[in-house]
Amino acid sequence: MLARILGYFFSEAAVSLRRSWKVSLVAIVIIAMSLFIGGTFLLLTSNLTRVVENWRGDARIVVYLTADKVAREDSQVLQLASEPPWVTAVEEISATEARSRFEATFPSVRELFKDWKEEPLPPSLEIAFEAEGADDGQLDEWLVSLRAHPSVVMVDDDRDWLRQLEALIAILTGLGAVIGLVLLTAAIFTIASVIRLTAYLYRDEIEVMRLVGATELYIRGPFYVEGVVQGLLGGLLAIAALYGGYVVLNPKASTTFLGNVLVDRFLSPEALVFLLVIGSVAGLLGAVLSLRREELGQ
Amino acid sequence: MLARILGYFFSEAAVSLRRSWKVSLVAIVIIAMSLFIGGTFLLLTSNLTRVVENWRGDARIVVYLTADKVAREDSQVLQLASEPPWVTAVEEISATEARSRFEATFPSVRELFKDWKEEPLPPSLEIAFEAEGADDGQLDEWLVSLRAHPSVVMVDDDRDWLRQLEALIAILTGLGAVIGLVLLTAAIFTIASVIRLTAYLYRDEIEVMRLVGATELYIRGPFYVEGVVQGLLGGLLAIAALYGGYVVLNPKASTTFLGNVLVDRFLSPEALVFLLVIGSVAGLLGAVLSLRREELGQ
Amino acid sequence: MIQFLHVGKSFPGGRSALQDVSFQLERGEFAFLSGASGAGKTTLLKLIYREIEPTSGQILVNGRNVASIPRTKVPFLRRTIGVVFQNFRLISRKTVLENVSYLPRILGMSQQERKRLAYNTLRRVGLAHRMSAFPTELSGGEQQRVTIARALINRPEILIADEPTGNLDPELSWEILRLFLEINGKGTTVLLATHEHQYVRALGGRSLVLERGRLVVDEHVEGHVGDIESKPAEEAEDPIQPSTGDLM
Amino acid sequence: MIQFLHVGKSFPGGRSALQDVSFQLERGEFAFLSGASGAGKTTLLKLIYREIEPTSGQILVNGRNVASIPRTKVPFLRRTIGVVFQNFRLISRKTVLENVSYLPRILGMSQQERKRLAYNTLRRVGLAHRMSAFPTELSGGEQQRVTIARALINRPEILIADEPTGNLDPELSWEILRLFLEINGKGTTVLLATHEHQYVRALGGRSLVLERGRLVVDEHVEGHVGDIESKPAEEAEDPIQPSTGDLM
Ligand SMILES: Nc1ncnc2c1ncn2[C@@H]1O[C@H](COP(=O)(O)OP(=O)(O)OP(=O)(O)O)[C@@H](O)[C@H]1O
Ligand SMILES: Nc1ncnc2c1ncn2[C@@H]1O[C@H](COP(=O)(O)OP(=O)(O)OP(=O)(O)O)[C@@H](O)[C@H]1O
Ligand SMILES: [Mg+2]
Ligand SMILES: [Mg+2]
Repeated sequence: MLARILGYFFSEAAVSLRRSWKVSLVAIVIIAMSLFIGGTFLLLTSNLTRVVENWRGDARIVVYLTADKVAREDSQVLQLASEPPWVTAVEEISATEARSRFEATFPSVRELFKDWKEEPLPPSLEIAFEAEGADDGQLDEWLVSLRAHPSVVMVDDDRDWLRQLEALIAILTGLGAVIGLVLLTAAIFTIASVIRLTAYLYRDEIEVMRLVGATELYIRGPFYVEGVVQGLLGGLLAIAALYGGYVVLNPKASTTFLGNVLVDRFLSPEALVFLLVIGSVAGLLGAVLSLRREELGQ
Repeated sequence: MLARILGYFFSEAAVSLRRSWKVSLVAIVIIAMSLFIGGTFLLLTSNLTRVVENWRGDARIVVYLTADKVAREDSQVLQLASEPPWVTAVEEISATEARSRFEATFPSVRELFKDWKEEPLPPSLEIAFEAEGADDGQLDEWLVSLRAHPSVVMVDDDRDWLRQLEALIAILTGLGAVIGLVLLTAAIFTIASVIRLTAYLYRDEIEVMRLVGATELYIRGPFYVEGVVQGLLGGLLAIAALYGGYVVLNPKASTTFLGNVLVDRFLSPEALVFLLVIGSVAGLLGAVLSLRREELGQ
Repeated sequence: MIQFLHVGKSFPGGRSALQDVSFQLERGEFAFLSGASGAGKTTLLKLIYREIEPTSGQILVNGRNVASIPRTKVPFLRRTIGVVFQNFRLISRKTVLENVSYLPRILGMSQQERKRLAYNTLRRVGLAHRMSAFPTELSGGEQQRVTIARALINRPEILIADEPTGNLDPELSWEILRLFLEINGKGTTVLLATHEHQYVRALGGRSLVLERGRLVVDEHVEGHVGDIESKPAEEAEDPIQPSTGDLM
Repeated sequence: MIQFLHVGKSFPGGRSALQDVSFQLERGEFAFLSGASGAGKTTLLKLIYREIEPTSGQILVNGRNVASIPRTKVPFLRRTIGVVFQNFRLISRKTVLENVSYLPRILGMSQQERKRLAYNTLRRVGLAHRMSAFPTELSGGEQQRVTIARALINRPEILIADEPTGNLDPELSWEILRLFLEINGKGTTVLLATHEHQYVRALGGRSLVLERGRLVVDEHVEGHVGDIESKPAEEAEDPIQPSTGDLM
């Protein structure tokens, strides 16, 4: 019984798609366009999020040591620094290394240090840690004990910067979500509009079916299936277009930092499935919305 | 004669818009959505471009001086620095000022300088210039003469950085143009699709007009006017939505650097007119495209 | 059984199309509904299969109050009623075969069965050779006959025919009427709206006449059955144009 | 003047609707075109105002070869021909008034003139009181009369009427025929496709009969004008239902 009805829906939808392929094509292309725009954002934000995640992993606490520290004291500091379970790595940076790093970062001022006899920068320890592992209280306590150590000049806590970065990510994610949602709503609305126009186009046909004794199930089923199929085809088209765009842009983009950040990797399989699902759901939703108002009787 | 025909077009279009307002609304909202998306990009890129332009204006050449320079020599350098016509301003930065600036920029390392007796940074001259005023040859020559001066330690030329920034702007502008063009094409296609569906919806009507003896001018005119009016209304709706979004987002965005950069100012009147024109042209184009294939006879 | 009890129908604009119409048709009756253009014939018929609802009065079809049937059950009422619409109402994106066999299809009949049934029904109206044509490729009279075939295919309990011969030549018209009589003979109640007074005179049966929305005549007319038998033979040898060969 | 020279028409599917049709109608003639359903009447008429083009042969209308008229000039041909379409073809988004006065409007007639003209024409078909209704709010016969009014409003040189009384009661039908006769009397060539043999017998005139796409009869029939005059009086006092008051 169910198989028969589904068979009916699919064959009716297939016949309709074939006989009115021009109208269907319009619907499919509009769905594809909506999903293409949405997918572009998905591509950009997913790459951006990935980059930001990397930055987050790079966050460090830097402990500057007095230049005249003795080895024993140093290893004491080292132990203090490595103690907490959330610390994942501690790297020792000598004064020489600190200077060469600084010079590498700011090549334009390297000449400033040329004539100095003593090293301009102190040696330091860079501590990598898992931000999730520690609560703020424990971390602060530990920082205080580090700062109190006599051979420590200063502790530079990346967390301030990290917090700002996290706020930025939150804003970006929020903005992305808002833009994505707006675009998705726009896409669904567009699709619904097109399907509503299509249903309007076939309103006489629908009315005849009703008058001849078809139940709503039989009238709407094929339109729903048609909506889903159009959505799926639209999704596939959008993915093809996105991939095309990615292949064309990627080699050019990778020559610049920003481009590299934005279009480094293509969408994950999950994201692709997500696009297809969104397309189908939008197609279905469009069909449901557009047929909702088609009430009995006129 | 022309007035009569135009009057006919407008009154027919008005009647049609009124009697089929549901279908028209769908078309208008789709146009509005396309323009809204396009407008959002316009808003973001115009703000971004403005910020980048400001940065470009801030580009400086920094001349680091020896710490033990005498006043006479200094004024000699000062004169050499101010000489070329493209130099717009020369600011003297004393060693103390340089340090306080550095500390303000990198507050986390301020403790490093605490115990130093001599100033860690040399005094300098910051030279603002018009990049357009000088050709590269003249500028390079001048830089060489500055570097040769005995009391100059080093000359830091922002132009390297500026060139990179300009490349970045070019990429961004290109990207914006490409995305904008894609979106605009998408919008026009969407609009054309909707108008084609609408024309398809009214194909019987159009055929009757033909059979009764109407020339193409009389048949198409009202549809063209309808397309333009729908495009205009869609444009107005998009501007309203953009302004609404701007008003809502602006106070929130201004608390973050990025937000501030992106939604600082609303679109210029020219940009608004541009959106309206695009809307009308798209509406007209949609009507033209959709009626193009409606050939005589069937 | 169709029963109208003081039925009135006014359209939104305030136009009254029917006023205080009461009559009763028994199961298996053959009735003519006549009246001038705009008298309310189509309106009356639409009320029976609930395309529209009355503004006053009650309508009973097979003992059920049509107005009180829940919306989701209306299709089941309609499946028992075959309707020949005045304006045909064919689905232009479906072929003749698909149009005619639409109801059998959703009732679950197999494709082969459906095709056989549609072929037989279309043959009765002389259109078996046009099964794969689309309605727009048919002449006016051919479209009308497709509509008739669609109304008959499911052997409805009630047949409602609104001006079913308006686009047919007299020979074909008589043939269609003979078809209706035959179906009526098998138990189907027939209600036929028509302008052709001659049909009533020839066939006889119940005659309902509307005048500006009021039922002014409700009588039984004696038919001259000879007319039906002689009429077509008089003017054409083979009333139904033979199919031009290309079947199925 | 309408002239067909060995005209043939086959449709894309390969169906031949007309074969080797030749005849000539003089200016001011009144001709009947009859034939069974599907004989090719509508196809023949469509060729005259170039809704379709012939696959062979030549068609001359007022001395011009219809097939060779450039596309942009076709509207001007059509403006001289009033057509009553078999399937009405009213614009459903326009009111009766707008439908009827569409051509006068694009010809630049003032609104007042148009309204007066439309009112007078609609009055002739008994529909002056429904001027602001939309086609979907009209009965079948009312829609048909709107179509007739639209064909007549511009005093065409040629009137083509395809089954114009299929949805009208006999009284109204005779009234419409009388209208056509009157217009014919003022010089309009009339070509009327119909199934009603009685019209030909009563009115007389040129009679063309099609059979499966071939012209099998082309003769002049003597009319019994008494029939026309007596027919309506016999059966109805006032053939055209009076308008119910609410004019304009
Ligand atoms: N939807 C509607 N809105 C307003 N008036 C309507 C509507 N439908 C029908 N009418 C009016 O109701 C009256 C009766 O219409 P109906 O279609 O029942 O006539 P009819 O007897 O079938 O006429 P015909 O023989 O011409 O088909 C007509 O005057 C018509 O104009
Ligand atoms: N577009 C088309 N494609 C294919 N065949 C067609 C097309 N239009 C008409 N025909 C066929 O051509 C033949 C003549 O059609 P036409 O409409 O001229 O008949 P008619 O004489 O007007 O009949 P009726 O009295 O039923 O209106 C019919 O068999 C019809 O099926
Ligand atoms: Mg009717
Ligand atoms: Mg015909």
